[in-house]
Amino acid sequence: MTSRNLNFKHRVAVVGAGLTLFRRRLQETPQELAWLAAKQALEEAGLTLKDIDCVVIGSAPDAFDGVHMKGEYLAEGAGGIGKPVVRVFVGGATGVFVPIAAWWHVASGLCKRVLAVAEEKMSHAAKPHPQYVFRYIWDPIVEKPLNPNLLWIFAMEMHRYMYKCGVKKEDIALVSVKNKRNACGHPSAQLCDPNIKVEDVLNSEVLVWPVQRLDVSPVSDGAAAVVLASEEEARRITDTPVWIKGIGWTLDTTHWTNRDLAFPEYVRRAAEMAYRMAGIDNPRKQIDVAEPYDPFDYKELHHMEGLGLARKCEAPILTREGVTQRDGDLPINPSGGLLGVGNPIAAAGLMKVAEIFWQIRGEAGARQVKKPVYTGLAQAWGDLMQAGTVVVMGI
Amino acid sequence: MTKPRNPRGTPYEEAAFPVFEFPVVGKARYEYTTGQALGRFLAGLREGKILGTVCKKCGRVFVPPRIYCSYCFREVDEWVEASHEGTVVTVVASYIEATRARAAEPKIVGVIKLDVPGFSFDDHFFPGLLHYICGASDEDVKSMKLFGARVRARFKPPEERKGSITDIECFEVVRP
Amino acid sequence: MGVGWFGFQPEVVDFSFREMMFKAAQRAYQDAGGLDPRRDVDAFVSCQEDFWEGIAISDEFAPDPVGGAMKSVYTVTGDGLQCVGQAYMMIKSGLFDVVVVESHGKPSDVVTLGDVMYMATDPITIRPLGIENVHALAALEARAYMAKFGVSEEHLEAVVEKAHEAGAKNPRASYASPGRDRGATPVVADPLREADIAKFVDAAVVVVLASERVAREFNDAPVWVEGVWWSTEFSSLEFHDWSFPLHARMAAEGAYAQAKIADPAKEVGFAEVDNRYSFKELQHIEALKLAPRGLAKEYLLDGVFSPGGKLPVNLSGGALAEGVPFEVHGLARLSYAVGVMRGDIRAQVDKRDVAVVHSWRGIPTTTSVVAVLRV
Amino acid sequence: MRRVKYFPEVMEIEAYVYTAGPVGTKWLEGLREGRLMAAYCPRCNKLFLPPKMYCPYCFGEVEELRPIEPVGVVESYTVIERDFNGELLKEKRVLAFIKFPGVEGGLVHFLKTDKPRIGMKVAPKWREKRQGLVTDIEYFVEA
Repeated sequence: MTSRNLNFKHRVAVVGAGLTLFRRRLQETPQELAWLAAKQALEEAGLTLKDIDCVVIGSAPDAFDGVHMKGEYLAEGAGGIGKPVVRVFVGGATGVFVPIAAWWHVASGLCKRVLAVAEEKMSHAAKPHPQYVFRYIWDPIVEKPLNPNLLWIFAMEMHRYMYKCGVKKEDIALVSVKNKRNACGHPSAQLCDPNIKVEDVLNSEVLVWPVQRLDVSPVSDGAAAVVLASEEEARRITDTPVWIKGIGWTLDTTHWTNRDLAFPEYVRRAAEMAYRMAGIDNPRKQIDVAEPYDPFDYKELHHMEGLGLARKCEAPILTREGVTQRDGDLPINPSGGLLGVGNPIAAAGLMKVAEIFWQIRGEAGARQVKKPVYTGLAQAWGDLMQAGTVVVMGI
Repeated sequence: MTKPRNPRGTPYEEAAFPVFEFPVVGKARYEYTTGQALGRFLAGLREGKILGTVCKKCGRVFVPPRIYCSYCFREVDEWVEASHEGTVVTVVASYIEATRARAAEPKIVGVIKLDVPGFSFDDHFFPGLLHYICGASDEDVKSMKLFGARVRARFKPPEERKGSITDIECFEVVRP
Repeated sequence: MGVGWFGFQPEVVDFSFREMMFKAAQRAYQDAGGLDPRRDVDAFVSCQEDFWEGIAISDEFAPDPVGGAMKSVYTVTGDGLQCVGQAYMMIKSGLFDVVVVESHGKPSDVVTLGDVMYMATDPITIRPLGIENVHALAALEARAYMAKFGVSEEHLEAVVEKAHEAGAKNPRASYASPGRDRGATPVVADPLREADIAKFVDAAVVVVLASERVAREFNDAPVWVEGVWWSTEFSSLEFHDWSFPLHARMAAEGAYAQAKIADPAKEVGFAEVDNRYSFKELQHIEALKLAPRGLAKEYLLDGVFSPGGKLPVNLSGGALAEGVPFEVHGLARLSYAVGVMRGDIRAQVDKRDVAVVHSWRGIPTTTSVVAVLRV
Repeated sequence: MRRVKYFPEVMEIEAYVYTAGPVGTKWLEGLREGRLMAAYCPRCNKLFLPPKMYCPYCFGEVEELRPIEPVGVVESYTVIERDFNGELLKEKRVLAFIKFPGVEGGLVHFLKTDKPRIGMKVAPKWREKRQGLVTDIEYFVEA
């Protein structure tokens, strides 16, 4: 897309964000969770629903909430009452895709103020276990008859990565430890543990080797929301808008058994698209803080490499050296990520966007990273290890 | 000032109040049309063959097969029979079932890069299947000994095959 | 810029949904002037729903059949026309020049379609009732509309008759049976009889949209999307207007405003609207301001909306004749309109330069999309 | 070699367990006690059904439920004769949308009557054993 016109009609800013608690089970209906997050985002932006032109919803499989056409069902709680509403979907990568779709709602000039909401209520799929729902993400003809557990594919990717890069489980566990400790500063967090140690991760229940229980993010209910606005509107709403500088996403082939899993090429392509738009040529230097998707601890490392924040096989070394801590040179997942805050799928991705928003505004409180933040990045990942979504934000 | 300020939600452990339980057994049943490519692939399995398709433009071989080349966006040119042998590219040991219950015994599963006579493949794109690996233990997974191991498809006896990926019982290790 | 379709048969036996997508995409790229999706397309949008597919996270299967592997592909869980709306915005943003919209539906693969549709209702207030037939919710709307505006079964008969007559000339209208006697079909949920309810059909449609600059490079006779807008009224049926589809009205107002159409009844040459229930055609005609509220029934009997009439509606026969291919429906309406506008389809219509197309997502949704096309 | 044309699958779990949220739960508890209530939004000064913790008209928070007169008016109805697959039902069923005076929204529920009509006044027939579901009202009957 080198020939593209990068002088967009409208710059787009984030002007407010909101979250619910992330918990294993929440009593609120999916509509009400969406409302809680949307309401908080509107309040933070100093707006009411009347000010909103368009609504973008993100939610992962309908099979969790147990409602077919979940976007239609959620619309009301997300503020989609007599408004244009669209629900976008790229599996686990949906959370970060929501602001991407919201971006063109504004950049096209068709909407001025957009409410972007992501929700997931996994606890509805209670019997036998929410994890069972993931059985239906496999190819129904050539894979599902083998009765797979979702963790298989991730374990396969993790193991391939360990094999190709010579990474030890101890090094990967450091990510889980960091994120679960970071989460203690997050008011929404489901799994804060200030005292967790590498041994705890290594001694936790083995699920699908090499994945153990503390390598994985939990099952969660929750919602997140952000408000986006055109430049003119953003300046009217706030003195400190945070600009969306770059968007990018890529889907690799469906056929994951046909490709190498050691490196997330789809994340690299997505990042390249976003970097080109944002004018970033050296992400390691130009990105001050990042929230790569961490449903598994190895995924944070994997994605850092895909995003060009580390060279291939280098992320574990940076982690061991403390570079990715909140006070490090490249803070990664200061929110606590999915491993710490929780993983209501789409909502978790949008939580990362909210985190970057608050980090850039200096509003992350106990979670604020030590170095000054001008530019940040949020990324999510999904489908059959094939989707990468990236948003670059800055002042 | 830490954002988010007072995020809300009402956590609960056990539902002690009115809830609606909606059984979904049998409510979402499907009969997938297998189509040209997988229809023939499944029929091949029934006959003890692993079939794939070839795009002559880029030289890729697709197992599982499709009628189009994912990379050149054109119809594939021909069918090809893959060897029953292949190489393990990644492998894991599953201690849980799909339901999240503990499994009685660990299951070894992996991705097998298949040999196709007359073609050679690198690590980036190859005909490959997800399947069980037999003749190996979870220790062989943990030691990474199985990476690169040679395996061969063990088919069920012809009368038990029904045109399903499970017509192959597993891929058996022939040379670690 | 290009349109391709495949299927429109009650049951496509020989091809999987992925193969149908591929076939439709091939035709669309050909139609667009020999487009190479691997080189010329910036992004792909697929409109589908998980429970229609029987696959959770069904967007996994979107990229390969349309040439989108390792490119920017995503899914909208909505009607195909909503994808057109997204593509329109993407192109307007300046970041994308060529966006491909895809939708496929294979209702014949779903064994328990009624149960699946019922799963879209509210789990607290409606689901526990165990309503035997989800079409009953449409019947509630039908009666509310008919009682309020004095619409009688005679009008529904006229809609059904017109759909089958028109559909007889549409080769992909598998269900068209001219002379079908609505009164002879059984009552399902009164006032709806079997003939008032569209059947389902397997289909895939792919549409290529491009910026003006690129469209002119590939194609000398593109059809322009002048406006496209969508709207959701309420999620809860209890709050929505049972007698009139306000969502369609809001969507139409948005689309007309973009297309600078002040008097649709005068400016629009013909329309393709959702008629998955016969009464819906009348409602949607009124919502789209092609007739004043409550008067569509009279215009209908006067032949205004018939082929060759002053403002033909559903020259294709609509969903009653073609069937409902899930989320493909809006693209089915669009592709037919494009065919008529380009002259590929010979239809009895005088004014082919401006068309309006509409889709609704069916029970129990309150979402409509409207697009205005011009040549 | 004959192609395999179909592959059967079910997409199912054992059961979904839905919760009704803080306001909805109170409402269902009311039903269990044989009481019909509506949510009250203090900003709009509106009662509405079904209840939610947000007001669908002003998007503000809703905490209060108020009892309403359990006499509704049929706004629309249908007599269901066949199921989704076209099979005749053993017994025709009347489904209605019922509004309550002074309350926005309403309820979709069954009616027990041979002569349904729009504008008909109806009242709930409560079940003996109630568990906190909309089906604690077995159906509505002419009031």
